[in-house]
Amino acid sequence: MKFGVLVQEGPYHHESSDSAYQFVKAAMEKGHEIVGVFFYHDGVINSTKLTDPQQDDRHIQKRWSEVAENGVDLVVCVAAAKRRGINDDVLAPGFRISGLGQLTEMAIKADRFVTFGA
Amino acid sequence: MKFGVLVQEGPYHHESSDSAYQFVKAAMEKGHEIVGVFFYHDGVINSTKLTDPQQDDRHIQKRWSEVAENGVDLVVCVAAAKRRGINDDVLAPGFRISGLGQLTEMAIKADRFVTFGA
Amino acid sequence: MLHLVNKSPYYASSLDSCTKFAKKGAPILLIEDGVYGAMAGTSFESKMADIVKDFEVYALKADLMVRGIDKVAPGVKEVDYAGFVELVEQHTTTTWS
Amino acid sequence: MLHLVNKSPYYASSLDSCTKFAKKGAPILLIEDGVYGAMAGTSFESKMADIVKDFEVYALKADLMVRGIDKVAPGVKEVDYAGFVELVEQHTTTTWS
Amino acid sequence: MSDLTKIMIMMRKAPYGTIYSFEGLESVLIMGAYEQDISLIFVDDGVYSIKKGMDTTQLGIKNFSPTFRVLEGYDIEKLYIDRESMESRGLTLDDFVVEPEVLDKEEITKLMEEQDAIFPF
Amino acid sequence: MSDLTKIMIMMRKAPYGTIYSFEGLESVLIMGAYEQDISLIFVDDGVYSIKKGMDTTQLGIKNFSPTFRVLEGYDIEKLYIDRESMESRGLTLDDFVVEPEVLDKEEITKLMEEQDAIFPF
Repeated sequence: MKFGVLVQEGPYHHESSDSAYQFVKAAMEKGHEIVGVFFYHDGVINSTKLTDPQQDDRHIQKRWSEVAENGVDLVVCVAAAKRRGINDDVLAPGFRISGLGQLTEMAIKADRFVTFGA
Repeated sequence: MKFGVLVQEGPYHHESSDSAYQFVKAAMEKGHEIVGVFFYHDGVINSTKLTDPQQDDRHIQKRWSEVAENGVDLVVCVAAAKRRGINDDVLAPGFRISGLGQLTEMAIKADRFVTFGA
Repeated sequence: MLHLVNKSPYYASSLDSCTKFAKKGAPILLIEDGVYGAMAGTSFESKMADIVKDFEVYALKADLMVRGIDKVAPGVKEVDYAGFVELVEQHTTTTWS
Repeated sequence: MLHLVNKSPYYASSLDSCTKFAKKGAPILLIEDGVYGAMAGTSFESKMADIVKDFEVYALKADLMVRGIDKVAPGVKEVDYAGFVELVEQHTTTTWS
Repeated sequence: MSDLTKIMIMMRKAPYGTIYSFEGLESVLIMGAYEQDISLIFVDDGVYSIKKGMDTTQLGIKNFSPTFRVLEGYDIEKLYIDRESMESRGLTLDDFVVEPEVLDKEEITKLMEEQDAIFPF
Repeated sequence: MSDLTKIMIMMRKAPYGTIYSFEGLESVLIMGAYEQDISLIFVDDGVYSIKKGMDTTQLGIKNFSPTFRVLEGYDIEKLYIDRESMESRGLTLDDFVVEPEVLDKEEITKLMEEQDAIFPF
């Protein structure tokens, strides 16, 4: 099936981006297609390449960039991003900044949409 | 009196940085000394100069930078900042990144400490 | 001690925790979404009526205004940011979120 | 429809809202801090006993483990992420946070 | 027309305290342009989002009440509100900047079950 | 010694769902070095922070239980827990990685009133 995913919270601060990542990984392992992951609200903070967590913790941004390498579209809401100081200068590999229309298009394409947050 | 302030939430996402700003402004107008504002957890996101809100909304980062121009120490927790992609490259004027010892020192210096968040 | 509460009582248990631990007679200042607990004419008003018997309850005027709340429940006092500062002058402070 | 709940029932009213609007018999999956509602031997267990009568309640195994919860209340089923995906295959999904 | 995607935006969070409802509103305005079957429902503290009389000048925060008022022009004509959430908060239809249809919880359950996707804000 | 600053860290939030208690713990470890009068109390969902048996390997999240265990070595010897928060969640002292002193709410009220500053996490 085709799954869409919405991430509403920032990394480390809130578990929802971990949950979304684990869900996406499990869905892909079962052969589902991820039509996209949309990062909204504080979720946009997942996309900064300046993220520098402790050595003994997971690297949430890199996890997402690896998901993108497997062909998943990672879309960061431009309006939410601008308010929070995220722009192309700090955007990590695999993410792209775009408008809310992308969320609508994902919802139209997907058979299922799962929201993580808020 | 000497006041210390703790901000635990990100700008726009949560009202607590607005509340902290209004409180600091009102306290200074009454002649109190602000020994420092400590930005912790998602509060560190207040400090990025890449913040670019809508034209018809307030500019939270610039508000804080103006507070700093009036002699207030704005301290961003380094551990919380690194996890969230905040470093000296994106730090707005008036903020400085430092350790949690600064929070303790503010607590020792201040007659009152007020927490905004979580 | 002054107690700040910033969550809606319909959503979170923050105000319950506050009233559990606050000293009888202590000031409680409702800010941000906490001011929804101060609105008049709601299902929460009877609970607020009990709270104002045990505590001095304040609601931050700016937060009432931004939410379009023009009438507060009996016994709740409105304060502006200057009044907020005065409460902090008089008391050490903690926050329930 | 599958309902995700990610907040502790001691803190937020999310699970109450979920059970108010979910169709009787619908699956509810507790994730993140939502799994505290599934823990055995708590003051919430009697409320969970009522919820499992009306709904199929699941708790996400990984979130139980990370919190050190080794026993869930009667009637609550544990699922792993593969089971989470299967529930989503079977149902459209919404989240109560 | 039965192949339109049915999308429900469910506003559950109070405005201003957190930004979910305001940013959620931005998404609704965009979705309106896609000619799908979009509905917007207010439940729990989300009912406060459409309260009349918001005065944001003192805090200098953007007032998003006017944006809700333009929803009807954006092809979002299905506006609903949960009766119990509204009444328990002491609100009536006169208190709102828009006029949603008041639904009982059973009607909301039915409406939710018909959706292809629900976005909670 | 009466001019020591009395600082209380109050952990109220559940761990992992949000980071408050973990980052709060980082601040406690630093405060211990300043030789002030520091106390750490667990109330509400904060009592879950010191639960035994956390296994974070599957999620790959840093496990902060071991950090709580070292608190005693950091000059933070005043550990307290709210009896009602603990008992209502079905927990006993055997469930925790540290051994806090169990207080009734009246004792907590009194302790709070003695503080110069309280940081809630």
